[in-house]
Amino acid sequence: MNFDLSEEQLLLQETVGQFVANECPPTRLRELFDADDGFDSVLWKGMIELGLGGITLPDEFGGAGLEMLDLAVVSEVLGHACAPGPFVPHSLAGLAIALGGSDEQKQRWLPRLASGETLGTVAICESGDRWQLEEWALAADGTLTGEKLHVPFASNADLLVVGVAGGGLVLVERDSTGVSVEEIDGADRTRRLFRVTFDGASCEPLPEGVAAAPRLRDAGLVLLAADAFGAARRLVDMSVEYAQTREQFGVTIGHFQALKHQLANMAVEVEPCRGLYWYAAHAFDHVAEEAERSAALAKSHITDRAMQVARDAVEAHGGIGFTWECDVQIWFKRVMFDRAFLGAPAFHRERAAQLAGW
Amino acid sequence: MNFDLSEEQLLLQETVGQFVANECPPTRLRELFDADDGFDSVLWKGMIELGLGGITLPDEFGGAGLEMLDLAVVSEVLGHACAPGPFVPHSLAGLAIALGGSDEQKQRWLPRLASGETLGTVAICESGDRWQLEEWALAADGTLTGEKLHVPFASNADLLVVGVAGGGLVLVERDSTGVSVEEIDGADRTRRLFRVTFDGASCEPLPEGVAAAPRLRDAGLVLLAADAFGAARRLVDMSVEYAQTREQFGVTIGHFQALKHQLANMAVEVEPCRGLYWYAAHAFDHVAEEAERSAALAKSHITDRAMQVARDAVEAHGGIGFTWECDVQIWFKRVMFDRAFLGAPAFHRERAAQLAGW
Amino acid sequence: MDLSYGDEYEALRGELRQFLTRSWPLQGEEAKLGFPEQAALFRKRATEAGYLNRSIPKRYGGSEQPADVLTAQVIREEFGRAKAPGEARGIGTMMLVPTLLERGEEWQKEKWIPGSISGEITWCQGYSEPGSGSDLASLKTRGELVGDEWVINGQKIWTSGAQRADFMFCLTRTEPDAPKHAGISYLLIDMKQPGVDVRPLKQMTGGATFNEVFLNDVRAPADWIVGKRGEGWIVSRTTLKHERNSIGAATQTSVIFTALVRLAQRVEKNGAPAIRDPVVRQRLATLEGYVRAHQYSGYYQLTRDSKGESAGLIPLMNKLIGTTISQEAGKIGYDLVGEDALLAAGERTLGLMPKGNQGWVAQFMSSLGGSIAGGTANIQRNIIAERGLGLPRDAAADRSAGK
Amino acid sequence: MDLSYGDEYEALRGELRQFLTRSWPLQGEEAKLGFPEQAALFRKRATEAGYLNRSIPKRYGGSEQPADVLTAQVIREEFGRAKAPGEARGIGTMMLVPTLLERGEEWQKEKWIPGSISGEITWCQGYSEPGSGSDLASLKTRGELVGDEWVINGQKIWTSGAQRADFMFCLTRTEPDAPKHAGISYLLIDMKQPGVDVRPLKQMTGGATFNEVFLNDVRAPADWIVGKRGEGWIVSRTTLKHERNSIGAATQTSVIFTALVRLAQRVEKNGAPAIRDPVVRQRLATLEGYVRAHQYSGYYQLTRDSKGESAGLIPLMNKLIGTTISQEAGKIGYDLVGEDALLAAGERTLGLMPKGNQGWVAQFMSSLGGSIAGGTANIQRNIIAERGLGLPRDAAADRSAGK
Repeated sequence: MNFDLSEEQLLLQETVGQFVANECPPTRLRELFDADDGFDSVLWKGMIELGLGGITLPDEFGGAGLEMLDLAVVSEVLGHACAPGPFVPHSLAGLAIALGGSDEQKQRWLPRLASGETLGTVAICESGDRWQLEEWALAADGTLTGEKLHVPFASNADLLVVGVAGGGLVLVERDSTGVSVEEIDGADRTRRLFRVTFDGASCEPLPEGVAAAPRLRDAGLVLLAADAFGAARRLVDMSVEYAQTREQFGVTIGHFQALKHQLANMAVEVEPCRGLYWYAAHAFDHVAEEAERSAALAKSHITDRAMQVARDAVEAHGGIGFTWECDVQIWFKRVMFDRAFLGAPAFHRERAAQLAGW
Repeated sequence: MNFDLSEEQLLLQETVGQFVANECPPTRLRELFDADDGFDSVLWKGMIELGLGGITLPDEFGGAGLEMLDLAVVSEVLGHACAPGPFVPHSLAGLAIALGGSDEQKQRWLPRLASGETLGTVAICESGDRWQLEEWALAADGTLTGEKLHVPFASNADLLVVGVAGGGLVLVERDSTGVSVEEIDGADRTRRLFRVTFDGASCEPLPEGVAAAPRLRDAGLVLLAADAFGAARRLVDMSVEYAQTREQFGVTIGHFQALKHQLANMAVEVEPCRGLYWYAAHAFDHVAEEAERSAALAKSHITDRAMQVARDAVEAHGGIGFTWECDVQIWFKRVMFDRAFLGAPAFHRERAAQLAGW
Repeated sequence: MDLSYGDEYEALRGELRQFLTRSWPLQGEEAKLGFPEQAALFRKRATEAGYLNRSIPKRYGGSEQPADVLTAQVIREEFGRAKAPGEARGIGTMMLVPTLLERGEEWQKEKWIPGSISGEITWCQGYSEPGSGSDLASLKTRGELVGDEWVINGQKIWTSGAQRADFMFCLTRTEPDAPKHAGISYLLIDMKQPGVDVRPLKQMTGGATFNEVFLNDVRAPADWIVGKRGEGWIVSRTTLKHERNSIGAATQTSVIFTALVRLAQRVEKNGAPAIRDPVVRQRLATLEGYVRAHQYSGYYQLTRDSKGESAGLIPLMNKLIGTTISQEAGKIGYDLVGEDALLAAGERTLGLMPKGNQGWVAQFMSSLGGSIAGGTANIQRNIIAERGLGLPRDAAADRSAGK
Repeated sequence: MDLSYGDEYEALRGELRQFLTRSWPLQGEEAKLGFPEQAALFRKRATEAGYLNRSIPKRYGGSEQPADVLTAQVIREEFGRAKAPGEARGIGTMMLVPTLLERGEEWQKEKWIPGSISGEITWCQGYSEPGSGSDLASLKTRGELVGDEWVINGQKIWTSGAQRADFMFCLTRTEPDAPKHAGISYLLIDMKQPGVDVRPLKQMTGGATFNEVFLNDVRAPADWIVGKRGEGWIVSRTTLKHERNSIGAATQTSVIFTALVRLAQRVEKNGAPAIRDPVVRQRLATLEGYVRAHQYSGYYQLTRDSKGESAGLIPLMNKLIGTTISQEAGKIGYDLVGEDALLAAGERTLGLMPKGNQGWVAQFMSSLGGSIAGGTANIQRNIIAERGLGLPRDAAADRSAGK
């Protein structure tokens, strides 16, 4: 029985955590949050240099050949720091090609994705909250015509993995003819979203895309859950710290029992969630029959808990918590993204019910 | 604009409240709760003498000719005192005959019900949580054969108003051949429940029973909501009183902010509910198009709030709250009855949604 | 129980309708004026007719009518129906005018009340400071009497409308050596002077309802003080028996609920209107229980007020109940907007209906403000527990004698 | 991450299965004995084999094995699978034996430990009193040394198993003039003597798990004291590093959840299994998130314990989480039983699965006990806030130095 991270995983978390703490402290984060262009190429390059571009990609293609759990523990750290950037969509794009691409596609793209030469992202949402492979209606008949919503960092990406009708995946190079992108007014400005319009754009199917798409979904669910867990932990810590420093009535407000209990309740909601995403990530690689359902439960439970904790954190900060200048709002919106992207908690709970045969 | 009780209604509440406080103080209540036979004929006689047997029955038949709101405010007082007895089912039986009976039936039964000579009750639940007139399957073909569940005080009652297939109502005299009763192990021992088995029992239809049955249901929903509101108010008061007297760490526990806030939250859940049952009772007589939906909302909201407050009251009393000897459990079970009888909150919420055309 | 207002009030309603038909909107040349001018003209006439500013003596520009909450409610209803301008809103009429009426010098009343109720003079409130929220009496803004002027230095926060305001009523520490609550004076400050620096405070929704106001050597004449030196805390706590709109909050929650139902009818879930979804129906009906309970509590309070009787715990609870409903509506609405839950908050001015899906994102966030603004939810609970239920005061609250 | 136990432990599992196949159930003549005798016989053999009472020295009847949480877990699993008796349960082995091991005199250990772990001697705990719950140190039961005997008078409450118990370990105020926490001694009392009056305390479910114990001039030899006079508070707080079952609570919540799913599959709603109802499905899946999080937290704690490392906040939270899950399961179950929600609570012994619909009524009630028994939910939250999050102590808690 070893339900814990390995030394290597803890080291990975520490390394990445240290890196983002140095390279993207709250002051820098705030600049990026408020900036017109939210993509920090220096920060992303740093992450790539740490090897975050290809954690789960096979060694032979320049990846680290690690597992979903390794990827997810990094996602937690990035959520904890609210680090801006395309880590999740880039990782998913690589995974999609690794799982669904031809040898030739792998050889062409994976080394570039791992090295950061190519920035990848995923285009998997269609209007009407249609994130699921069964719901994709964009037809790939040699070329693509139509649109995808909420594509992270599409304007910076080089390569798009696009979900198409029939549940398959195709590759589209962003600078090809017939591809245009337009920024969407997203809440989470650490992960900018775009509408991508295809007008006869050329695309290249992943031969095993239909098999890869559900894996792509499960991986996404796990990574978002991990990100939300990290963000929620940070929100608890921020609230506790505020209660320890803010004074009213001559004492720090952390003396007031009602607030203490609210903070304790927040911690109780968040702390036990760790294992949910760990297990879902573990199952992704090692327990095939539980992978899909564990991912659905982890995403729905953790992002829902994190959202409520984010609301509680605003209240715990009093008036200042409700302002743009308080960091809480940045993490709040991070959690909004994690909760809504790939479909809301209730949707995945219903999936979990179906998968259990209920 | 007069959204308040009249002087007469306040006086009625005070009179009844005083009467139950004198005749059924907690010591007596406890005796009755624990007794094998939970029907206190003296207490019931006293209520009858106060005129509670026929509040809404027409003057000409010995009733007080008052309205549903008058009946409901009494129900609140009885819930507040947790007064044992058949007030609700007896009132409903009278109402059913007044609304659905022939002149002859009214002349025969209403004066006796108003005077307490006859004790009435209602048999409206069938196995499978089937309380609704649309769900009744017991066929009345001149005689009755089958069973009804959860008939309050059936062993003491003289007259049963029974819901039958087709949504109509029939009268059955309890001592007629083919009627047998058996006590059910109910939680709320202030309102004893029985299984009534009919084996070719003779019955007499109410000619307007099909029209009366939905009114019977709405009246029942209002009276249970009122009872639960009274009980919930009492549970809040008991909890506050306990917090003001119980000492720990050298102070009354009411000094602890966490408990104070829990008590405040309980009060906030209960206090605004008053108007919900008032309005539903008012609508019963005066706003036909809102009567049904208001009753459904009042019952579902108030009994749900009251049940949670009852749970909170147990916790607010600490260990002692969990014991049989603490009065909280008696009110807790009163609320269980109010919440479950005639169908659970979620059921009536769905009805409210349908009635709104949602 | 009678949900109509009775003959007397229905007669008033008739009068009001006639008056309003005659008087609003303005006709002819007057209709060409700008809205503020039209509103001022109309308010003047409505006040002369005895319909507005009823608690204000005639000599200060009011109509000086006997207090009656039902009359006030009928007037509000009919003015609302006719979309006619009601009494000038804002912190000036809500707080400064009643305070002046009760505590002000005669010349102060004459100088400021008429313009405030006509809407020509606008005010902002200078109470909270960055370090003084729940514990307001710990405020640090200093006022020093130099010659015949107060010289004021400090920082105020959560100041709505500070850009537009002509004046600020400002709690200021003028007696630094006195005990906490006894060292504060209630000063009036001209906002249009050097040294007053208003900076909008952006909210998490992106909007900016509030401001920070920096006061650097700001001046006020020595007699621009309400009450005596050191009495500011008590002056600011003045509770006036004026006609209060006790069902306003409940009306607001009903409006939000109606908007939420429309949203559920508009958006789709699983290929059908979301309102057909069993989970959504349960959530809406559950919330409706709270909304109606709140609404009826408003009627009850109005009735009791009109009889001069107490509505018990209800007045202490209104804010907390309104906040709970508004937050739950925000959560349900947010869950209904599908992938638009990824979007930034849209227009959602406090007190108005959410507009479109991004309006519901804004409702999801801005409803949190209810737990914070004007006394946090925890302070509301303290008040309910202590004043309402009679539980003992907090040790910490004891330190703040004035609360 | 590896959810298996590794080769070493799988080898142990093999050994255990062989042992258990050989040893349980008993064969031949032994199989004719009563269950308690069979269990005692088996426990003795399992202890000799090194599988039970591993933290107890051999001279007191234990098997004196090196502490290892994973070994303990594998043993529990295999004994559970074989339905073989595990270590004697109860408050004696859980609390008294570890306390004696750390604080007792040699003769006390010899006298009481062997019988306690074999199950021949049973104990009850005399801590809480009617006036002393959260504030346990305010207890009033008096012990006076008269000659060579303690004479004890007072009343204890929430005493499980007092009818069956041979002895009570009892916190007693022996130094009335000493400060609150310093006036208490840890005495051992023979329950089978005049003056001990055990009265069952009926719970709201109708069952009686607890008792009140009245002590009237009850006697104990002068040396039936653990620790010195006045050290009772500290003795009772002795925390021993023995093998703790850190995943027991999570296993229990999983069991209840499984039972709840079965209930939802068994009962009907709108003419179909209730588990097909969208609202029920959402509630179950939401609860499952909590259940799994709790379960994985148990694995995590077990792993950390086995490495001698801390699992952070998790150990402080287990009880509160378990209670929340158990209460929510009770509410969902109660909503599923339809009209049986009117019925009295049925059989629902704490720690066992609810039986039938009335079992779920019992679960609905008895789950409330979790917020109360062994430290209220509010005290749990205090502990999490103070020890876990590092927030300041309550003024009130400060008065109770020992808590």
